[in-house]
Amino acid sequence: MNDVMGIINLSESEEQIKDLTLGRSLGALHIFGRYRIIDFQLSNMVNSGLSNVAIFTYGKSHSIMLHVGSGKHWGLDRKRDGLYIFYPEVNSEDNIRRLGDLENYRNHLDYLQNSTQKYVLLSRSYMLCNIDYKDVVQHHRNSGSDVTIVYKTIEKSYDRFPNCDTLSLDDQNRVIGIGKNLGKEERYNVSMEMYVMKRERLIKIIESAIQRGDARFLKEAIFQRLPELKVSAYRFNGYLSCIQTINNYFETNMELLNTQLCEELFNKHGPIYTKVMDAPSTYYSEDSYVSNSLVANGCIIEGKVENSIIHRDVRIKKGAVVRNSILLPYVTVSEATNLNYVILDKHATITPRKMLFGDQSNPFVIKKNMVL
Amino acid sequence: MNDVMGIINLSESEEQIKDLTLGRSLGALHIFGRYRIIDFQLSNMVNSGLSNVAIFTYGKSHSIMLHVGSGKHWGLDRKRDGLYIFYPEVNSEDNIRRLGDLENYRNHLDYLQNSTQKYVLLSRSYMLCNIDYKDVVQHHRNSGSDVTIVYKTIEKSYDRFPNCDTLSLDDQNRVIGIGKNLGKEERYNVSMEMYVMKRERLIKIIESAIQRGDARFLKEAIFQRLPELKVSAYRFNGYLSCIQTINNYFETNMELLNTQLCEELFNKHGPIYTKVMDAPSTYYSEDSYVSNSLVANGCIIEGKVENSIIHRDVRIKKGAVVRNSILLPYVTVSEATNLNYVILDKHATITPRKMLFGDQSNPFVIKKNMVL
Amino acid sequence: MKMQKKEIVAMILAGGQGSRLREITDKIAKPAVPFGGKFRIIDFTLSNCSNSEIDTVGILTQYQPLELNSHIGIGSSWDLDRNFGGVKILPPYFDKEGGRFYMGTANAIFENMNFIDAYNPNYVLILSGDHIYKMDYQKMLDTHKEKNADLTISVIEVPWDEASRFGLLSADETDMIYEFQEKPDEPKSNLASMGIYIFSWPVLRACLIEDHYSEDSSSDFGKDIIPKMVEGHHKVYAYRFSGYWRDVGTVESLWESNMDLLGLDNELNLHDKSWRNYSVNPISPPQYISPFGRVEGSIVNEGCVIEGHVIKSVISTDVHVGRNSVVQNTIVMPNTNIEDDVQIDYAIILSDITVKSGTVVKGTRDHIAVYPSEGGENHE
Amino acid sequence: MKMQKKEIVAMILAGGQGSRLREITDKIAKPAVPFGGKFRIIDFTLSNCSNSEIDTVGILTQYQPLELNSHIGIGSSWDLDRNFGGVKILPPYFDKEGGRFYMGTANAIFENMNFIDAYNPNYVLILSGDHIYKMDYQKMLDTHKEKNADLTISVIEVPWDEASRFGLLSADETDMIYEFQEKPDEPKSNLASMGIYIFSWPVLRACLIEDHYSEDSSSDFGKDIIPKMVEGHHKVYAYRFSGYWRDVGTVESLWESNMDLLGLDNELNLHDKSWRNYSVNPISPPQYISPFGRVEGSIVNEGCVIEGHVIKSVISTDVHVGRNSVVQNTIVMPNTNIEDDVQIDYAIILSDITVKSGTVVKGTRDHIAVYPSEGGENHE
Repeated sequence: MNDVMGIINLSESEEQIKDLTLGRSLGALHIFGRYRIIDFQLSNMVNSGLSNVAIFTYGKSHSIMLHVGSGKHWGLDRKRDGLYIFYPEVNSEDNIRRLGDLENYRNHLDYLQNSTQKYVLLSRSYMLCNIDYKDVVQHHRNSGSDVTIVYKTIEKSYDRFPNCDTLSLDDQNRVIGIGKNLGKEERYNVSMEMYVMKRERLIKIIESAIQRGDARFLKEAIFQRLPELKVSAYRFNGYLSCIQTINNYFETNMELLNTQLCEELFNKHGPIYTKVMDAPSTYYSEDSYVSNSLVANGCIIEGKVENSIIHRDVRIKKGAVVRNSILLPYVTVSEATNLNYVILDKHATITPRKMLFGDQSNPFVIKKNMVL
Repeated sequence: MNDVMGIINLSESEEQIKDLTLGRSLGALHIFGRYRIIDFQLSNMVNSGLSNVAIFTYGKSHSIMLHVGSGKHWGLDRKRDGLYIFYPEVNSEDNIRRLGDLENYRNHLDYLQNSTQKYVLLSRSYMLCNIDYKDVVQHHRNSGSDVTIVYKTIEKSYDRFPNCDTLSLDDQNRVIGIGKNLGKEERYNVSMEMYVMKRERLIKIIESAIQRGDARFLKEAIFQRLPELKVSAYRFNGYLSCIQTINNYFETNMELLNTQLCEELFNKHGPIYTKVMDAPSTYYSEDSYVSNSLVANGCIIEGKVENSIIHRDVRIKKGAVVRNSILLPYVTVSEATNLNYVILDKHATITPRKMLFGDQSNPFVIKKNMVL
Repeated sequence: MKMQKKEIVAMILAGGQGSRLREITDKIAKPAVPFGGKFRIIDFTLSNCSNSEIDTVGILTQYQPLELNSHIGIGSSWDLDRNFGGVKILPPYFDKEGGRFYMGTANAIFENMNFIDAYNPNYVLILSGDHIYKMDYQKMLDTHKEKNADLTISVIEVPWDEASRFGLLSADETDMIYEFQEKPDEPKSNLASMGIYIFSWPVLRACLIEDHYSEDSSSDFGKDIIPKMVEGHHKVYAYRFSGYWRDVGTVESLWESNMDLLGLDNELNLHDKSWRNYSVNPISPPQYISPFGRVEGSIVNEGCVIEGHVIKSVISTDVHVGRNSVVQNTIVMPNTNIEDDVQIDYAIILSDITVKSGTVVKGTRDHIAVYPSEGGENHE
Repeated sequence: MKMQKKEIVAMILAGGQGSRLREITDKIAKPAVPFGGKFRIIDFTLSNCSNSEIDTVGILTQYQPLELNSHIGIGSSWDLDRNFGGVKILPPYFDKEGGRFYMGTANAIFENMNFIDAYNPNYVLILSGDHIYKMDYQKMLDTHKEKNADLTISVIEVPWDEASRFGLLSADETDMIYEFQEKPDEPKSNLASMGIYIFSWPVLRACLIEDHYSEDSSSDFGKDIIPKMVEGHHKVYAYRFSGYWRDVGTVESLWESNMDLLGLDNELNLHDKSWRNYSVNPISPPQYISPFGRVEGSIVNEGCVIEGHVIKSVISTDVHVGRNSVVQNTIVMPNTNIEDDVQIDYAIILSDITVKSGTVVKGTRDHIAVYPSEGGENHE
């Protein structure tokens, strides 16, 4: 796989999850107790043998840089290739929305030109899965296609992939149309927004789109060239979740309380790496009661925790009750509080004797650093 | 010195050197055959024992990031502290000129607040010297001042520090006024734009300037508070050059052909570290003639070179004559060319039989990637 | 090119066989024994070095210790992956006559003089690899410099009735040491040496060479070098330390020291973010407590799945506790699978094993069971 | 936590004493001998590994080689500073009876089976630490896999009249090897083994164990393991290499191989940016050629100051050549100061010395002078 380079494109729509992406990009959002969303794509790429990986950021990139750093934790701190983080020349989100992500690719075209790999694998951070890209690339090579798009066939559950791209396929698994999921179909093929093509092809698509000015987003440019290209589809059958809304973020976390899914997502084609934080083991006091929960290291738990995801360095004091909730790092929950269906962002503090009840279909989000 | 943190502020005026800073920030400009300008400040800080160093960038920051990376080559890839690179939220140079650098400090105030060091050392990249900050900080501690500014007393030679800040001192070496060098004085104290103060003091200055809105640049804010503060001056007596104009860049390079200055700048208080590039030794053919020149590794020299600075991986072919010139990395000079007082930027190529003559007081700059 | 140097180099004596740790040290060196859920014993000393900004550390071992080697790696877990300096494991020196073992603690340093000289240090810090404590060695070095000492020994007050188990120091009001007794029957002091020494390197270097050529020496710091320096005209000072400090040389002391972590206000306070205790971080998901699981007064590390009942215990990385199993007053070492219906009390369960369903392991407070043990007397 | 593994592990045999290199290897191990201005001999093999994306490398040495140790450091110069994998120096193994030397090349691998097993590899690549060449081992591995071989040996065609100095292989049209002759008087083939082997690890592992318990074996790859595999029913294939390849075992071959670099079209082409030869980069300013200096047909490295006349020579890092000195047909090793008025021809000047003003060192093409030499016969 040393002839494949990877690109993680972070120009993701954050409209429906923006309460959790105020000071960070979506890729840097905490998930499952000890990870960030981008860890999954980085690990998938590294586990598939890629050693040249670029992250194209769009605003709030400091959060990504602090987390990913030199790529050391993913084994990407290399002399040749390794990890690259690219910033748009103009770093404000608004401008990106106006200019599209093509501008960022154009500004860093020399990186694509100077890379030595034959193929490029494009992906997003928010399509969460444990995938073996070796198999995807092999499929691409065998198919003789210009572009391969990874998809998953979904039955019902519109809510889990709202507004995602959908693929229409012919009986040869060739892509004949790309649409949007509006929830009108019982069964549809959701695009996982992972594209494999030759590096030269990608450069041509970017150059021609900029030349003609017919697209602002790379995805748009690819879709417009659908008639000219042979585009085939690769079917993925594993666990997939798209973290694009608060509800999906919440449901996905809760789903992982299923140990089988846990095993698949954290191990199937290789382990998920993350930045290590050197927190000590978690302490459960004699008065604590914890059930059906994922708990990260560094916590001190004296209260009651049920069906919850507890991130690193959280403190839950005596008499507190936390149910069906997600607590991000450094959260403090004081004595005699009662939380249900709540998402507490980093460093939030709940003072004693508070009751916060959200709803399963609409969890209550407490923003970063808030003291309530 | 583990109670001192360092900040390198790259909001430097590039107006008079802009032909060499088109795709890079001034700190990333190549100098002396194998260095970049920022190497000197980074090495000074590391050699003085600082282990928490931040670089505040302003546009074209990719060049800095590619060069500095995780800070590994300066021993700054640490778990605690280490190297931080900060980008302004809006990354265009124009906006910086309008908004000033205070905005960038404000956006990253939490970094200053969360650092644990008692003192902060502010500096620029373009004030080139080999300085022992241990002595500066000791002087600051002993003086009981709020702020210490490093200066050098200059006799004549206005041209070498045009428009630089100048300090008026009383007989106790206390700063009583700060002005601009307009070349009207025979002898003046040029500010090296290195400031030492308590971290808390810096945070207060930033906060109050933003609160009052009375300054756009940090330097401005400090100067405005001169009456309220005890500001003393530390006199530096070593070699100093300010790389703010093409002419100064040229003269400074040429000055280093003096081996004594070379020894001082590269070794006096510790070695100058840079990113290593793994170029092999330079080959001098039997027909080559090289005299009074600094040559980096990776070159193949078959022509004649006099009084010149040759950077890494340069190729000078048979019959080429290069005099009084600076060749940046990957430059190719073809057969039977004749160059005098020329600066060739990275990847420039001179085709056979060209003659390019600049003037000592106005060297001819050939831009990056140009083929002439 | 100027010669680079380091102000101080730390040398960790980690060669003890640890035979009083019974089966625990059968396959791993004592410094590599798991501790406190996510650490190994040597992590405390290495983290102290890292947090004290001492970045050049030699670890002196007797064997080529595979597990210790792979634990240390290139030292990046402790921020000790440096090109000049960093952490290095130093097995006994080979010369043209073949290898040889270190004779005593001082001999181990003598044999590695080249390693130390390569950094041209002013000071050498001698440490032991099997103590559990947090200490800022820079402060000790500051005292050493202030007093212009030749040797500074870190000391701790111990109860008088335990004093005779230690090397004891008598110091005057300036903390200058005038007498040293190695495990005396009748203690004259209750200031115990913690086995932490800062020497000025030129002084130690000279003493080591002298010791090497003296015939009746056992080349040990406690028995030879230090008493000689105290008796001679060297400036030897005490540096008083107070706080948590334990030697975990026996199964029972290892067990107790682990149990000391089970409390909110334990003296070691591993949750202190300004003094992180570093170790190799596992690549494992968070711990999962199932609907059947129950954890009380215990610490649990990443990668664990708890479906049984855990009481007053220390559960290391990647341990599984099955349904209806009860684990109490016990240390479970990493990557061990405790199946359903297992009963464990007052025990240390070794790493990488499966405890079969139905197993009962019972120790007592005074005799902690080690499982599996060679004799097999502890389980039915 | 899943067991991590590596597809291939490289083992570099770097234990040779190098006595034919005379005084050059008095103080440094052969793999650490400077080469080509900025390299050391072992850099070529390590760079080959790094450029072939083989990131797990063991270096087998006989002594605890200080200079090699400090050259390798944590391996970051070759991008081999990895937490899982990376480069590791493996001195002979210590067990409870003390240390022992490796018996033969195969025994050295046998003794380090634990190291290899820890990575659970499919293949093991055996290399020599004292050859100068550039080679993509991945291509050799591809061939090994395609042919489903047990052992693949890299071979190079040598002139028939030199063939008897090598281990020679006879192969059929499919490159299957049917005969192996170790340095025969009457060569039947001119395909010489380059001492580069890829073994399928389970096969080699079995062979090593068998060899260990056979009494009449000298435990050497060339003498025992390979002939036995060729004779037995193992699939042994040749992999044909063409290009620059030199064994630098003698002073003269070391000298010649250095001189091979002095030309624009030398086969080794170190200026190739797609295959960088890595080494530790010195922290030194660029080279300076003074107005009195003159350099012809030579290579010069960073940190040098040339005030004299350098002709057809290789000048390593941080060398000073004084005024009126003439250095020709010579290798000057790092950090050496050649004062004014020195005459040197056909010589190798060792590192870290001063060549006093007025010194004359003269060798010949057939007998390269080494300075300083113990006999002192080479200089006046």
